[in-house]
Amino acid sequence: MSRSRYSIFSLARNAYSHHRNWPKAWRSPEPKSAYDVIIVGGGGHGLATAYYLAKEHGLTNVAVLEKGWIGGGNTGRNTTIIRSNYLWDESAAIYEKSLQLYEGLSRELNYNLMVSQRGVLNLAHNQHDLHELSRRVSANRLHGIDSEILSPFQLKEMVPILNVSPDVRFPVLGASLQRRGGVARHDAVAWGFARAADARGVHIIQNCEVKGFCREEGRVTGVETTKGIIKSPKVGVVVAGHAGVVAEMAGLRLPIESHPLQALVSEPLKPLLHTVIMSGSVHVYVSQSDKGELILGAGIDAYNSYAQRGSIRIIEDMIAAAVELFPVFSRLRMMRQWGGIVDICPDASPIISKTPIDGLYFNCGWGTGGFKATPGSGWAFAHTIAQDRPHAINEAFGLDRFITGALIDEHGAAAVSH
Amino acid sequence: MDNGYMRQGPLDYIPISAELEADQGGNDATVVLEDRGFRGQIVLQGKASDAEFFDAVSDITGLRPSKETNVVTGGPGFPRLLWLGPEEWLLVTEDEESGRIMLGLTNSFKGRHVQVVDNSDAYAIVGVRGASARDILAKGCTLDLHERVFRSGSSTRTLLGQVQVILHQVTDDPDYEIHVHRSFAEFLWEWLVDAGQEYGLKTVRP
Amino acid sequence: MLLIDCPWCGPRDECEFSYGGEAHIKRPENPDKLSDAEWADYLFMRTNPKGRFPERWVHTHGCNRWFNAVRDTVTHDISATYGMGEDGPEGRS
Amino acid sequence: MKRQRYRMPDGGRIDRSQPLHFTFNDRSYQGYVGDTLASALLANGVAIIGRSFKYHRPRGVFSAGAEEPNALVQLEQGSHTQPNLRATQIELYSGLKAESINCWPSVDFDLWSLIGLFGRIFPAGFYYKTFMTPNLLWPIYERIIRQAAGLGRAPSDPDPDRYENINTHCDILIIGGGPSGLSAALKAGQSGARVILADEQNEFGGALLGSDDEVDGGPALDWVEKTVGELEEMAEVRLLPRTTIFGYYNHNFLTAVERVTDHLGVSDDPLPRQRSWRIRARQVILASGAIERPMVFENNDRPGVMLASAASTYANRYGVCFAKRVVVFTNNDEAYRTALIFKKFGIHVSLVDVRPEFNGDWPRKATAAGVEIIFNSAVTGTRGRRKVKGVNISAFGMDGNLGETRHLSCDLLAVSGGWNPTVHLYSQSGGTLTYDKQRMCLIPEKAGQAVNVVGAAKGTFELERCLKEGAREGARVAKNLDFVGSGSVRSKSKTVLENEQPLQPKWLIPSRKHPEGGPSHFVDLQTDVTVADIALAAREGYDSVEHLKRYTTLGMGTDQGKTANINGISILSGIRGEELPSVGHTTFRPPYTPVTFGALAGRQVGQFLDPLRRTPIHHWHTRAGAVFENVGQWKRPWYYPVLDEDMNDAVVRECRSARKSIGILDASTLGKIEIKGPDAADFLNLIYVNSWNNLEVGRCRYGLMLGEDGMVMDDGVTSRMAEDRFFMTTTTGGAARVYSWLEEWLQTEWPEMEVYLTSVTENWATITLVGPNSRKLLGELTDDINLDLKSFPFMTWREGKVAGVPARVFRVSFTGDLSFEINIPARYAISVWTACMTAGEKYAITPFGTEAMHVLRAEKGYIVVGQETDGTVTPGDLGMERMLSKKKDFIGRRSLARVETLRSDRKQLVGLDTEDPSTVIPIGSQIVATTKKRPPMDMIGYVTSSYYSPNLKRSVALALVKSGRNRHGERVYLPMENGTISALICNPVFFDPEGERLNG
Ligand SMILES: Cc1cc2nc3c(=O)[nH]c(=O)nc-3n(C[C@H](O)[C@H](O)[C@H](O)COP(=O)(O)OP(=O)(O)OC[C@H]3O[C@@H](n4cnc5c(N)ncnc54)[C@H](O)[C@@H]3O)c2cc1C
Ligand SMILES: NC(=O)c1ccc[n+]([C@@H]2O[C@H](COP(=O)([O-])OP(=O)(O)OC[C@H]3O[C@@H](n4cnc5c(N)ncnc54)[C@H](O)[C@@H]3O)[C@@H](O)[C@H]2O)c1
Ligand SMILES: Cc1cc2nc3c(=O)[nH]c(=O)nc-3n(C[C@H](O)[C@H](O)[C@H](O)COP(=O)(O)O)c2cc1C
Ligand SMILES: [Zn+2]
Repeated sequence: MSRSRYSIFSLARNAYSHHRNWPKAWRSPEPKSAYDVIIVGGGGHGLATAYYLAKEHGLTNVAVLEKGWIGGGNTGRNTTIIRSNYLWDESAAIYEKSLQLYEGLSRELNYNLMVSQRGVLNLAHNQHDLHELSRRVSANRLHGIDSEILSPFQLKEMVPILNVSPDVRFPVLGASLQRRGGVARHDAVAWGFARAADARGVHIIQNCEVKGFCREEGRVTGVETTKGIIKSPKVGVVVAGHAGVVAEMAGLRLPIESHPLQALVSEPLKPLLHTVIMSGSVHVYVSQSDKGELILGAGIDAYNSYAQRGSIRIIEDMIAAAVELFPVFSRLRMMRQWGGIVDICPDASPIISKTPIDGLYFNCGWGTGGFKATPGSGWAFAHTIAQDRPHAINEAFGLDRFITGALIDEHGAAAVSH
Repeated sequence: MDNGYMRQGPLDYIPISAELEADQGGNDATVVLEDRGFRGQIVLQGKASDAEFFDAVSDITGLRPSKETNVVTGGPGFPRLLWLGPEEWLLVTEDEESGRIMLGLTNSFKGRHVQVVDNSDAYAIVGVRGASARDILAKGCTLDLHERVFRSGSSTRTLLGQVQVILHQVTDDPDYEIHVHRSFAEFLWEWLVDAGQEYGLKTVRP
Repeated sequence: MLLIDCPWCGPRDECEFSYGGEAHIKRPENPDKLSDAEWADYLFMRTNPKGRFPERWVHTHGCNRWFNAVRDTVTHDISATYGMGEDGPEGRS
Repeated sequence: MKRQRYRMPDGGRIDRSQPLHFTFNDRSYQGYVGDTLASALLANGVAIIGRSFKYHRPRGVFSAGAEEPNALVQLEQGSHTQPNLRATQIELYSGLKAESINCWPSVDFDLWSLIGLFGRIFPAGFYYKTFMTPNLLWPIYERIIRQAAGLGRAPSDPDPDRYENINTHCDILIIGGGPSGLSAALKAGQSGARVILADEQNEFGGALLGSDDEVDGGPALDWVEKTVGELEEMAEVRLLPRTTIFGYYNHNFLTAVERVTDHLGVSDDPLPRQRSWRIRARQVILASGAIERPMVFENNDRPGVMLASAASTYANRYGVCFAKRVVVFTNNDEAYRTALIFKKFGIHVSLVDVRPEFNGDWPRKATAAGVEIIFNSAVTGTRGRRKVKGVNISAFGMDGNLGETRHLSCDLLAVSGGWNPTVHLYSQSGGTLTYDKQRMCLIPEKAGQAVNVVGAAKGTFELERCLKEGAREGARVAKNLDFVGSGSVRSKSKTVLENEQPLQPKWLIPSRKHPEGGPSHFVDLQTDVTVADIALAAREGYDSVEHLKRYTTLGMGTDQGKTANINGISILSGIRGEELPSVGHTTFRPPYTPVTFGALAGRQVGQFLDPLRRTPIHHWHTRAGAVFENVGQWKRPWYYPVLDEDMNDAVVRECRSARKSIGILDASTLGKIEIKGPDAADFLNLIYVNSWNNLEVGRCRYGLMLGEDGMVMDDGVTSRMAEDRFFMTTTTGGAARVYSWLEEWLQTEWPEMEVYLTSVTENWATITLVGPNSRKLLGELTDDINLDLKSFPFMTWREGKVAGVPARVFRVSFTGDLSFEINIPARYAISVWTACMTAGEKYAITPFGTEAMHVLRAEKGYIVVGQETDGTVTPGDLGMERMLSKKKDFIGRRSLARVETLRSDRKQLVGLDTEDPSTVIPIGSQIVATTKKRPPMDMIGYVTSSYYSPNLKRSVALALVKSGRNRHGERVYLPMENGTISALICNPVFFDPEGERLNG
């Protein structure tokens, strides 16, 4: 089908026709009765999976089923930080793959994802933090991932509004920096993948909730949805916070608990923070969006929840932490706060895996930090579904690791959630 | 050997500056902060169903542990017995009394499943009294301190200024005593001084 | 901020409590007899329901007691709290 | 200074006897006490206050309250500056300074407005469609986009103000002090219930403040005054003016921010600037009123276009009338009031009503007053770029077609599209909304929490019914909480009007050029979202309300679309051809209006950010000049520099003394737990990997604790005090965790076990004496503990007096040297410490800090949980598998039998012997077996501990290395930024491997 390519020229051309001729970014077809692959969940990961199924594996008879509107889950409510400086080999590999994909993705998808490699800083406030930083930086470098350590002095140069005074409750002793890290526009990631997948023939079906699975002789043959039964020999489930709910439909139990993770934005301001800063010990992270709001996040609420809201205490604490690090924030104002439902695994690492049920695949457990993994996760999941076996890059992220004990403990990397 | 002269209270080192600053409230202070010094503080644990335990405690201390939540037996004088949990009480005595009582309790519980631990040095005791005491506490405590709910003779563990404390309302004035772990005592004291600033807080040294 | 009704102390603010996750998960009597998969089920697998959820809390900054609560994970309504070892409104699911 | 050209000679709630001077954009003006910045600017004829977000169009005051989308300013300068404040909510004070934002070089002449000229190329979401190639240029585009975006500026200096927060509880919280809220408060208050009444405005009265209504036969504001007076008298009623309830959370927890001194301007008041309230309410009565809905027509954003109720408010409340000719444009009756008010002030008023002509009290009154009424017509556009000069009017019938255009000149266009109940908090609380077809607005449907809605917030717009509803609900809610009181009779307001006509659901007025609405039909004035943008979004498939919002940014401004969202979704529903309810609405989220970070942080800043813990010996260390390090919440002495020593020198000296003669360490931070009960030993058997039954009273044992996943969680020495009593020590960092862990198992899993626990960490100070002379020194301080090797062997403990103080002394060692851990009640800590120092002078006793402690223990290969372990390390990995009891179950045991934990190539603890003995490997460095020119390289492990050992005169390092125990003697490499370190894998015990020094 013909799609108009996006560019400054097409914008100018369309300006003449008062933008009346822009086509749909993606169609909204009625579901067919059967597909080769069904992806449950129209978040970034699900849409990326569909895109790579089509692009890398030639599977275009694919539907993405989304219970609400695409990108409305965690993809639409995350703090948009991307980076790949994870500790363990397995994680570094997949997050780095993802970051590399991000680097060329706007052009590939012909959709500006506003990938902004403005650098990501992790602050250290005590000796233990410093040791952990240097452990991670050392591992990253040997992995070929850019990573460096900054002194408080260098930090002050880079981020003048950061309080690096030694006379504070938790002085900043140093930081690690991944220059290739940064942010990307969250909504654009979902929309860009949707548009590109749609262009390759994928059906994106919104307001279609999966309510159950069709099974024959132990294997999955389709899904029951609010739009009726849709058949498919392969079903990939990518529903983040709802992983447990959908797993239960298939009679599976997962090592996952769903928690609220909150974030907030300030009113829009002229540029004042040009990089991303996280502090695990003082417990906040912050960046400024291209639109001008400061975007803040921190840790999960302790209890399980599917409510997309949490307790104000978390918000107060993260703001207190932010004001401590950036005293000039004190007179700024919170404009909006919200929550998402994050799928937490015991080892803070994801699951991209086949399941004990043939034809059923799960991709979940990204918890507080899967936005950065969106392209990589979709890429690997597409491989897993298409080939019916994991790619080397996600082999370690199987469900069996909870049985064997081969956990990939990234609590350190995920301590402040992002 | 009398060690009295060698004792160091957890609040002995409060910087003078905080005192002066707080003193500006002068005489019309609506709230007063006090270091209530050393006390015997003995943790008692025993089964609610263990009648002999209750009898023994009341024999030795003259007080029967309350089975009712958050209720203090005794007080405003000493000893007092604060309910901490369904199987846990804090016996607060005059400092000089604690050794004797401790010994009495330990002896009478020999062979019983009861725990008696002298934790006298684990807590500093800070007094907050005066008209604004309630408002000051409310700045850092989520309890409902309204007199309809928390009154003299109420006590509970709770959080105050991010620190776990045992809060006891001693009299209606109101007069509160805060048992705070020794290591947090200076922090909490400074926090209270700060919170009391707008009420002209006055610090009193014993 | 949740208001949690401690079975001993009555309603108190969430900040006084610590969360203990799913309730009524019994430690296996004889771990040695379990397969790795069964052990993993005890260790890691969780029901994680959307809706009514029996869970555990401890009143850390209060009476220091553990107890169970049935809370709706969507509305956050707490329909019951009850002591450890007691049966909840829906038995020991 | 200009005089207040548009101020009427009398009337309003301003105090003309108290003039105030202020500056706006560097020009001086005058206003009065009681003014807002907006009313004062209007009184002075300032029309352009700001520039719009995207196209930089001139914008003026649009409303008179919290819903203001346009009139945003930068208030004050320097460290007091605050961006993005609404001029409509800033109370005027003397000396106030404000500036326009988002314009350059000035608000009147803004070069950024050139963007407007290219506006056509930049429809909603344009940035997603361009700037993609070449990759390299994007950062430059991005910089320009960022500069153009954003509104005000952040301060460049720290905030000089103070903020407080406070918790409170009440029976009934009433939100909004208009007629509904006040009458509810009165009834609730009379019942004796604990009531809080909060209103964001500086005074109570709500809509009455800007109207000319009557209550009980007199001016409504007299009634307000009387009611507030009565409420003030009630002991259990707390009135909170200037307090916005901004969030409605779970279990009726609401948050509010009170502007305590903002209205006093920049001052040194000891009071906080703002106070945030955390309110736990048993019941809430929501009386938050309603927000007027604007109309959407071409160029509806010009300065001089204003909500009708706002226009009345400026006239009635602030005595400001800044127009010579007014056009009122409406689809409902309510705006006739506005027309009448202006008429009363003798101003020429035309009223354009989209409804067909009808006979009723309102048109009759208006006509009688001389208002020209133009029925069946609509304003289709405005004239005048910088300020409205006139309007175009066309007949606009039921068919939706426009008739002939005529022109009316005016300098104020007051628009009214009906009212939207302020349901933000209701929705936040989990309540659902429903579309009221009669009143054409979203009203509360089903409550999610204990909230009751009254008055305009519920869609009850008539004053009489507001009063009634408020009183009724106030009494009912109180009664349900068992409060019944007696009080005055209900107040009444007579407003019986005949033939009132319902609102006509027309809000979008086409223009001839744009029959469906176009790029100058503004829906969201703040984010510059137009009807054309909405149409484009829908056309491209972003046609769910949520996609629409995110693609166009509709409702995403600082006003969160208070005047925009409903129009936006109704336009979308038109495009989709669906009813409004099926289109739905976006989520209402806190805060209701923006809240200062400072207020949310409260006093949890600076030294109060996080509690700080001091050991009982802290002040001795301070006086000794110790440098402290943060260990969790503790301050621990890190090292004690003497004279001009740096850290290195100090640590070298401290380490040497400890091995040569005697060192002294404050170890009070160790966790300590008393464990008692007949089942105590069995309990420890489950908690620790090793066995405890056979430990004799008087002896100590090192224990290792695992999580149920088999990973090392904590360690420490536990001693048997009696048959049924143990004294456990934990790591500093693990103290609280371990205590809770033990309680958890006891209470949840093994309640039948008879064991009691008490944490005694804080009761005991711990002083550790280390070194060959420690026995001698201790001998001088005690006469009732026999210290000789036989009677007090390693791993035993004794009770006695040290320096005259009752003590428990433990012969344990974390350094490999002879060592005593003296525990004394905390009150004696400094005196015992001082006694040690004094008696130890002849041995050159040396206090040492945590750094030296680390060096000493690393020399011995002793692990630190949290440094050698990270939650992924098993006892086997640490070489401690021999400790694992085979005779019993213990927590974590089963996990050690899994495939992964049984592997022989796990990372195991080893020592590293650097090729150059003076090289100290940075902790954390990764290890490879073979180096390559460039990454990736295979990492086989990493360095957990690494120090220079002054005693061995070489570096020592501990590491976890794959199959490390089988690799002793192998060479490994540590690629660093500047070269590679080479080392041999060796035994982790560097110092005194035979353990000969333990006994001195
Ligand atoms: C506040 C917050 C901040 C975060 N910050 C960051 C960050 O800075 N960096 C980072 O890397 N990550 C971050 N994350 C994590 C990140 O957002 C997620 O890991 C990631 O977006 C997950 O993407 P997803 O596509 O798997 O899930 P989602 O985007 O949640 O998509 C899952 C979709 O499945 C749909 N669905 C669910 N059940 C069904 C069903 N039965 N039938 C059909 N559809 C269904 C849902 O409606 C949803 O749209 C953050 C998360 C939150 C909440
Ligand atoms: N005839 C009509 O069409 C019409 C329409 C709307 C209103 N009205 C008039 O408006 C009045 C309605 O009375 P009412 O008492 O219901 O509302 P109100 O508008 O008089 O009072 C509401 C009050 O709540 C405050 N408020 C709103 N949100 C708040 C928050 N989050 N925190 C703190 N304060 C908040 C507002 O500042 C306001 O003072 C009546 O006089 C009525 O006649 C008439
Ligand atoms: C990166 C990012 C930036 C955001 N910026 C804004 C903003 O400028 N204005 C706004 O109103 N909301 C903003 N939001 C919040 C959204 O409005 C919304 O709250 C969030 O996507 C969650 O959806 P929900 O509130 O509809 O549940 C932002 C969200 C994200 C993830
Ligand atoms: Zn309790």
